[in-house]
Amino acid sequence: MNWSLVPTLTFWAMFAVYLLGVVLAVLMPKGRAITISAAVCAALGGMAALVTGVGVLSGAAMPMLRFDTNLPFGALTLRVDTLSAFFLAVIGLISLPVAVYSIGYLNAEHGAGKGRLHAFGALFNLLLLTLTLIVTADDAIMFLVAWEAMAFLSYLMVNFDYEDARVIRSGFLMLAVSELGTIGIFIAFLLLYQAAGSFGYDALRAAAPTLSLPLRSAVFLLAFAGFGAKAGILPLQLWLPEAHPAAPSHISALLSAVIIKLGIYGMLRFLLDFLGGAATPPAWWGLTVLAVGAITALVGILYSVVQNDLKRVLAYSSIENIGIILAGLGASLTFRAYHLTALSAIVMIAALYHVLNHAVYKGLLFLGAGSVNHATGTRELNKLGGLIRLMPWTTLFFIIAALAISAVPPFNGYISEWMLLESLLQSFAIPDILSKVIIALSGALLALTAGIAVTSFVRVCGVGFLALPRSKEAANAREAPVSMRVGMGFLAFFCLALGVLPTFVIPALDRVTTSLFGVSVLNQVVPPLFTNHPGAYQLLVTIGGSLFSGILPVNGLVVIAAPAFSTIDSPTYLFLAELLAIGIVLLLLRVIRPLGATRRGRVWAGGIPRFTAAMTYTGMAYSNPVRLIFHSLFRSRVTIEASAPASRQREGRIDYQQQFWSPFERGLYRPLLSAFEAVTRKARIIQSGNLNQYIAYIFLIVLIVLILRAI
Amino acid sequence: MADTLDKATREAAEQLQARVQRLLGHSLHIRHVDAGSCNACEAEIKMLLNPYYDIQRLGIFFTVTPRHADMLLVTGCMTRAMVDPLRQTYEAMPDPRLVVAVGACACTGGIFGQSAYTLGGIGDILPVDVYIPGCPPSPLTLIHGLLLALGRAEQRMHHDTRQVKSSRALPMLTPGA
Amino acid sequence: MIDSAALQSRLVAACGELGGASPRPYVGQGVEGEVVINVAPDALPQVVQTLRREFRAIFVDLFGLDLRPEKQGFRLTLIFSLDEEENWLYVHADLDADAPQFSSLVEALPAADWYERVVWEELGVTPREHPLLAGLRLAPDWPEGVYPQRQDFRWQQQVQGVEPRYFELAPAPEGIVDYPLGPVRSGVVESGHYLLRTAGEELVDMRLQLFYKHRGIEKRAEGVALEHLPLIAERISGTSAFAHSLTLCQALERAAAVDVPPRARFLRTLLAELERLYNHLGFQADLCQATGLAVAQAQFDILKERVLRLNARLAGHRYLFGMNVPGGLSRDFDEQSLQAVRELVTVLRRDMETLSRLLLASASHRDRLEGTGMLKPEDARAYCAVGPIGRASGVDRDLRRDHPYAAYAEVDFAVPVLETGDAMARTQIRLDEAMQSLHIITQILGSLPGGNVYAPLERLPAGKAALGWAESPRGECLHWLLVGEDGTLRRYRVRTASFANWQAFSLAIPGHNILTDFPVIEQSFGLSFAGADC
Amino acid sequence: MILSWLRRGLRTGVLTTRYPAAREEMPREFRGRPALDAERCLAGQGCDRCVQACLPAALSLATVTSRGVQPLWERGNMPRPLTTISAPQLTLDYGRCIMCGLCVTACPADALRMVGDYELASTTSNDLRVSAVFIQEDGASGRDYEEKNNGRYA
Repeated sequence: MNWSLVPTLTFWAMFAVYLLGVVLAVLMPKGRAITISAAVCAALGGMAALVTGVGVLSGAAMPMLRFDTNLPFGALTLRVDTLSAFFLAVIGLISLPVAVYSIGYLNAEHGAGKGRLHAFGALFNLLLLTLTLIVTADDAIMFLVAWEAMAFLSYLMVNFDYEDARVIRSGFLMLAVSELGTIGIFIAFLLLYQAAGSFGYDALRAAAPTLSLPLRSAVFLLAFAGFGAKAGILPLQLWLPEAHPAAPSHISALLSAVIIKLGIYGMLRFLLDFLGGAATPPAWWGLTVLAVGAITALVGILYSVVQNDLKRVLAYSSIENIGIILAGLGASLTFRAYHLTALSAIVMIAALYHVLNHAVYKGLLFLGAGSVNHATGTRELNKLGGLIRLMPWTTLFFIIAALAISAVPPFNGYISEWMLLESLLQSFAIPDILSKVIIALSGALLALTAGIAVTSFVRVCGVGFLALPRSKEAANAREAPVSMRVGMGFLAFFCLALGVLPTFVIPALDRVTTSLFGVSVLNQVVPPLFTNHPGAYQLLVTIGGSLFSGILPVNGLVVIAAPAFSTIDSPTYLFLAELLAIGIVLLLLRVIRPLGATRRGRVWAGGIPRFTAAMTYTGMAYSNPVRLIFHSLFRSRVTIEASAPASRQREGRIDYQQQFWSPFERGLYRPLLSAFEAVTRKARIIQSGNLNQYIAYIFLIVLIVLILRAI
Repeated sequence: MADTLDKATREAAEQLQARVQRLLGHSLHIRHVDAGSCNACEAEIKMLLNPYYDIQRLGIFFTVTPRHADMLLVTGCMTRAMVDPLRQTYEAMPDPRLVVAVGACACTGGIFGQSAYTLGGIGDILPVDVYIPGCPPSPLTLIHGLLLALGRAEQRMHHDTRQVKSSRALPMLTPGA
Repeated sequence: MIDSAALQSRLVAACGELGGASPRPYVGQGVEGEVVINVAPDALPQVVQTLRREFRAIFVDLFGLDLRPEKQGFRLTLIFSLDEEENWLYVHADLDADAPQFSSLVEALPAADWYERVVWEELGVTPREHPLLAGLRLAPDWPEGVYPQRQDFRWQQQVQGVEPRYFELAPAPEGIVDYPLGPVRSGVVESGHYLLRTAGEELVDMRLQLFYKHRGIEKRAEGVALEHLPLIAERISGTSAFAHSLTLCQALERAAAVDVPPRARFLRTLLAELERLYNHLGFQADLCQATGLAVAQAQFDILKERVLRLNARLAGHRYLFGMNVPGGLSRDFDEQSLQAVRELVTVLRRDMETLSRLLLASASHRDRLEGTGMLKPEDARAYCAVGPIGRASGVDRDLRRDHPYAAYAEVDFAVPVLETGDAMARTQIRLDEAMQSLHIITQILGSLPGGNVYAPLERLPAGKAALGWAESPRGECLHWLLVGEDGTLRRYRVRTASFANWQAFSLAIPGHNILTDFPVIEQSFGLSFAGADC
Repeated sequence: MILSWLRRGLRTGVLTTRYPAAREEMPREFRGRPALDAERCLAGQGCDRCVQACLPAALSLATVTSRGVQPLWERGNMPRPLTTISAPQLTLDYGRCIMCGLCVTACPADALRMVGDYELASTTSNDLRVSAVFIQEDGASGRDYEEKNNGRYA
């Protein structure tokens, strides 16, 4: 059997399974059967997507599909190139556990009617199908059709709980922003098409360098903004924190882990593939992306840390991570503008790695949040607490994901953020001072972001899972069913695996960047065990840098984050060292323990009779210092209302409220909206409903046209 | 038999005492609890930290949490409401732990004694290792008491029953008067 | 002084239609010249309003008396200070023996809150319409229905504990954390519990749970021989011992109408100011500790220790216990001792000036104090804040000036008053007061009369009552006593400065303070738990 | 500003006591503890003024009775098995004492005086009690001594 053809087979199988899932979901008679069959098909499809993606990334033949049509825009083509393969693998990796998770989740969640389950099962498979189509489309028409289908389907999925007016509003907002973005993407495609004369990617790629710089810049801006709307860049992130909490949790996971990443895919396709070819992009493109990314990251995490809804925390944190990825993309573009191709490729590897990592841990976090919501009926951090005793597995998985997103080794977030920050430090290689400063500033912002991210997730874990339950619902929580735990465990495993074995992942990413940049940097990032320069790395080689050298299918286990003046790390060895350290501590504890008798006592709280849950730190209290420090940025409003002094002395009734505006809501959208409303109100004068007046308009216009002609 | 057992117990107690003093003798951390004092004892204990007495030169420190404390320094006549907090504080301390009663109130209840409001000293609540009398004990008395608890000072007060022979008649003594 | 008989008739006229009347002969006849009116229990709120509005009477105390042995039921006594007339006004309300109750004053007079709860809890007298009748001073395991302030309750009586009842607060809004502090809390401090409600850093509100140290001093004193009373009074609050024993002795001396020898009056003034000095120096030291100014703390502590050592030399006791006896002082000072005082005053004047200058120039210290723990003047007035805390919030009262006692009428001193009401103001007031104390001591030393320091008291007849007062370092303290049979005490009522000020304390917390301000606020009030709990 | 404070602190010099390495004397007037001179005490003659003057009942007067055994204080004499011997015993409990000095004032015989001791701590409460038993040499009459501590704390 020819292994090289496996991806092609699985690629076909994937479509088949998804379509089967749609059919089964519609035909199955019982609620449970609907859910299970849809989930199984989705999971199989996910597996197929994963195999296809990984297969292509490890050098198999690129599957292709071509549907010849009689329509004016020519054939519809699908093609899995390395970039597509990477995103296909991400889709597979996330949709597989999400599908498994949905078995337990949909069963427990909502006593939803059968009709809704039919629809949901079918839509779920269809949505996954469109996702794979988006990343594998090889022409603009195919892409746009799939893109629109995805937007509409995800709108329907978010509206699973359509009884809730807020959900409808959130879904609608998501659709509206998405459509706005589509307009930008559409125009960008049209501008390229004008030059290429065909919608095929090959033609577009070939035509892009022939465009004038202003036109190319227009394409860049349109694509950046259009895809940015989907990715959630500032200030187009408005829909994201609304839609994520509204959707069922596994759909939130899919939204955050995959769908917003498609915005990143689109940008990569345009900025690196189409526009990145022959002509070097001007530096300001990269700097713009970098700056927007850094600011998006900071604002995202700042808003994340003050949210009290668990899923909103995660949603804003997704905005932050998109910002980090964009900063990587921006840095890559900038380095490229200065012909530092290798550096550019390395940053891109880091950014792609972050796409993968964020998909894994954020997917896991949303699934964990779903478990919590499902067990307690609330997502309010201030009402949770004490779940570690009641839901040990969910807590474990959630904490793993939280450690990963906080970039704590040995989990996966660490490796990509470290590489990214290291490569930003390489800005000294750029000759232009302004670019240097912007990159350095962005690096500083990202470092601050990383710090606040730790705060945010320490807060979520500490307040949500530790301490004492702060409500009856939380006190009665029960552990999630097996299928949900399996889904979360799968992702938790990858949080660890991707963090411990980066040298197995980087070669695959290097294939993506090789095809985009034309150079492979694998040997720089994952050096073949220093054998090339034993002198320089003598010490490392001696202390075990060359361990496993002959056995592994990859160069080695050591990563060098950036070409020059960079730190060197081996997460693999680090993990082993961590295990060893924990082992030693455990051993010491066993030795020391018998020396002194252990006495268990009450919680020490100053001698009060009872230590209650009200005395444990809440989410709001934990993040309030951040709010106070960044007060000028939040411009939040706090009202403290206490009853009259005399009665306050005794009864203790107080009211305390914090009000936040989502970023840009007050400064940009509210004024825009009111201006728009004002204009439309004025415009209503024109529309009087009087027929004579309309005739008069027509007459007037004809007159104007005639006058224009005459001139 | 009873005598030998007593001796054994006594020896064990002395050994324990010696061990505690060896463990804590050079650096001692104190948690103070006010069990109903008039604030004069606290004022004097606080004065131990001023440059005149500077108790830290002797390796003695005050700590905030009983979890870090080796010694519980109790003042006050043991009011009803403080019984539970005091017990909790003692329970929160790791072994070995010393208890020192400061002032007449903590030793016996002082002028408040045993009443509807007070229990008359902390002796019924906790095992007291050292009594420091006084109302309030002066800082030097306190230093002496703390060092005595650590085995770094000599005890000067000893129980004594003097017999006084009186050859005079008892003119004032009239039964039933 | 205004003619008290005329004042009395004016008062009776003003309160006449509200149920005010001249008192009939009553148990616990006070001292000649004091003004008394009798009021129907339900007319109390209106009378109090009238008194406060038209006579500028300042509420200082409210307590109950069990007169059932005399078949007079219970009697509620309110004491007001008439500062302009330099007199005291007693408002009596006679209550039924079986179902004692009166109209709560809380709406008209917020400060009456705790006082009414004490009367309710310990005497079994119900203030109707009181918004929250919950126990205040008695221990949580105290059985309901056992009223210790009634005559039939004995001090050493066994009171079997019941299941403890802890006061439940209304739950805080979502997200607010109840931060418990105490009763066993930071450092060497007295026992008391604060429940801080924070939104994280911001202090939203604060609840107090005091009275962990309630020792039943008032009950302890009942049946005790009068000459022993100073021992009890000194132990109300050890750091204001002299002020309390002075208050008590002055009450007894007024009851006995004894003139204390001038030398004793002057020396009492001297000792009272020494007590104020060491307290105010200790206050600055504690405040410096709260703001982290270690050297300044040590410097103020050195000065405090020097005053304490002087006390030990003068009185044989570092906190001046055992100095006051009814009728004068227990010992006289020789010229050598007075010389020591003189020398220390010189040193203190020099050092305190330097330290104050340095302290007020320390930005890190000032920043923590300015605008922190604001007690607004209107709150201070509503809750009848007294002493340096009141004076820092614009309450211009000082018993030394408004109701002179000992030798204060014969010395010249200023009463510093500020309106800002923040921690800085409270610090400033105490710095100024300490300087005034030195000023007073210098005058005393310069004009100390000779002669005896003790004038024996005659045995007081049963039923004699008197009020004593003194401005302790923490503010005005009042003792009211009723003499019983055989030269013992029948009823002792203690109103300490801290009891009056604690109610105002929790008003200084909400607003613009953060969690780390709390130690500073607490120190800047410098309240005594022992005094309030007694 | 910090420097000014530092300068101030350094200029203050060393004030710290040498205690416990060296003894420190309290002022002459300091009321460290009351000391009982049993030889002068008139408790044997029925005096109880100090007990009356003591509010916390640190001073107490009790009767010790020895019935049928040889009393401690008559060691060496022949046992007188069937007699009852009683004697007043004055106990001073420093654990109760508030060092107020009222007993000193009350004592008619100067048997009590305040001394400036300050090393008062003890490891047992018993060590804080000193007492004196007043026996009569011709005390064979064995009259019961009236308990005179007035019932406080009894």
